[in-house]
Amino acid sequence: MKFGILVNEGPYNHQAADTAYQFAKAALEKGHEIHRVFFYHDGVNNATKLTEPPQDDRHIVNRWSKMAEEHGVDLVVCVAAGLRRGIVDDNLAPGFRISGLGQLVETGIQADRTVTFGD
Amino acid sequence: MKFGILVNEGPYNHQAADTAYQFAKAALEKGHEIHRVFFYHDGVNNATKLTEPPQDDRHIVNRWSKMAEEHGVDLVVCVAAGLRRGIVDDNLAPGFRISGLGQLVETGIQADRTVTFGD
Amino acid sequence: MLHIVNKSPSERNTLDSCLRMAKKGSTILLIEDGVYGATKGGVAENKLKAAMADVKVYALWPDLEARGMQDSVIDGIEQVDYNGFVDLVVADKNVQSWL
Amino acid sequence: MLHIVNKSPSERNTLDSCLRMAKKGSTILLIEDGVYGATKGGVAENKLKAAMADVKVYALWPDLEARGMQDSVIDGIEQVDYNGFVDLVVADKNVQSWL
Amino acid sequence: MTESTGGIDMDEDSSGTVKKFAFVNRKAPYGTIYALESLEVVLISAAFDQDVSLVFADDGVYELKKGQATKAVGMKNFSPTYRALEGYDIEKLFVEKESMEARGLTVDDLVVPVEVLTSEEMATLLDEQDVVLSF
Amino acid sequence: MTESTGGIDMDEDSSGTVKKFAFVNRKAPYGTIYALESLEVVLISAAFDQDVSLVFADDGVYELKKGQATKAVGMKNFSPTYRALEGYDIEKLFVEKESMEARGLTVDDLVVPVEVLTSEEMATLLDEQDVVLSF
Repeated sequence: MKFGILVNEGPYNHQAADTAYQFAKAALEKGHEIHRVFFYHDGVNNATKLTEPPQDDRHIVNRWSKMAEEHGVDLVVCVAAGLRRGIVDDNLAPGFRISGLGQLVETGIQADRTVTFGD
Repeated sequence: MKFGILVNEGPYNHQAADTAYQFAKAALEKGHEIHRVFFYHDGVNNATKLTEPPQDDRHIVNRWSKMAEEHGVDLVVCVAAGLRRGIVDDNLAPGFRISGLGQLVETGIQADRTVTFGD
Repeated sequence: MLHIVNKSPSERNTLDSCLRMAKKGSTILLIEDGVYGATKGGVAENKLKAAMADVKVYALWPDLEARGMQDSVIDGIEQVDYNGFVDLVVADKNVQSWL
Repeated sequence: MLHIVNKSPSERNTLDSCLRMAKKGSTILLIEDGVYGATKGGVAENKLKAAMADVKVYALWPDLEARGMQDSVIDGIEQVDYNGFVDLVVADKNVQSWL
Repeated sequence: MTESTGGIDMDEDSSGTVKKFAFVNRKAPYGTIYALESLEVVLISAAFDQDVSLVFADDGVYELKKGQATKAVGMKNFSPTYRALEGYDIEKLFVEKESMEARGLTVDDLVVPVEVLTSEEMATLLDEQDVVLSF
Repeated sequence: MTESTGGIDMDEDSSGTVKKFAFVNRKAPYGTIYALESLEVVLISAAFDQDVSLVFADDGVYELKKGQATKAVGMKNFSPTYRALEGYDIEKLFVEKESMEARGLTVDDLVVPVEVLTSEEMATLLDEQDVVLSF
């Protein structure tokens, strides 16, 4: 099955970013496809390459980047939400791309299920 | 009177960043002193210079920078919370500085009142 | 003590907790989505009216106006702007935000 | 339909709203702070038990375990892990997160 | 709503598909940005010719309250945009009766005409959707 | 709690002042970071020799629940840190009785010894503080 995932909160502050990742990981391991992960609202903060969590903690940004690299998952940051919050090409982590909100609607159309994670 | 202000949420997503600014502005206009504005949790996201809100909207980051410039207000971003969220020297807006959590406790001691804005 | 409540009483338990742990004689300021608690017909109307025997309640009018609730404020709740907010913080010896 | 609730019933109104607008025969999955709703002695115990006549309730055990609530789950609530979460999304024709 | 929303991309074979989309609004305006950014998605969705419904429940009903004036808080008043939705052919706006009444509001308090549904009718509406996005 | 907290700065004349600080915890752990980052401030405050109290009310009581095991969610279990507070001379931990009971919990369910206060006693405690920081 083809999943779309919407992430509405930033890393560390809300568990939404963690749950979305664990869900996506489980879906891939079960052989499903992730059509796209779309980052909206504070969710765009998942995409900053400047993040340096404590060494004994998970690295939420790098986890997404690795998932993009290993599974070709399309990680899309909303351009408008990103501009409001200072997520732009300059600080974008590998594997993420910036695009418009149309990409979210398009995922809703293309994916068999679109699951939202937020606050 | 000397105020300390704690800001716990990022710009645009929660009104806390707006209310904190309006409170600080009113306090200064009434002749009070702001000992420090401390940015914690997602509040550190108030300090990114990469923010570009829509032209017809307020620029929350620049407002803080201007307040620091015009009134010498000390804007301190928590280093640990900032590292978790990708707010570091590279993307720090003018007027902000990065320091430790001790600066928050110290403000609590020094200020006559410490007011928290958050979610 | 000044208690600041910024959450809608129909979304969260914040106002309830504040009312439960506010000492008699303290002051409550409703701001942001908390101002819905100050409105007639809202879910908190009766409990706030009852509490007003023991505490003094204010609401931030810029937030009431933003939400179009300026004409629905419960009688006896005083409205302040940001200057009044600052004055309330000065007036009490300490302040707590119910986050 | 699969309804996902991620908020504590003692903090927010989310579970109440979900129960009010969930069609008979639907499935509810409690995740994150929402798992407190699945616990004995919690504020939602009675209303959830009542709702279980009409809806099937699941809870994510990684979240129960993180919070130390794994031994307090209400009888009849089934526990799933992230794989089970994926299966639940697949099983129903649509899904809604009650944010 | 003047901001850039990026290129609208209708690639793959999405142009022919029509799905039922519901945007569920349960948060008050201004306290958080969800109401505003939800509206931005709704406006974009109009370009995709989908079957779009907007649902207002819980504090989301407050988004539609008449008389919003944001000058003093220094924020942008986005409530007029709800009136512009009709021009985008987005005409299905549903308000949950129980939520509206619990807040002491009636349809006369709202900036746009809406259809009022009971919780039970709302349950049926939501159950019929293909995609439900919550804000 | 191994992370960098930056230099502790006791400049100006703060070294002689002792204020009553209360850290009020009202949120559940893991769903949001507030509980963890609150604890980080508490640890730092120990260096300033202030009169520190920790208050747990509403879902904040859940922060102290025994048996937390975070391997499956992939997060760090910070509940053992509450047991380390005593080593920092932070010994005043207060739990609101009404909040604890509403959640079906007793002091035996908690990782550390606490003093249980009624809402009314908590009101008095809070009222006596100089600085109240809420998380």
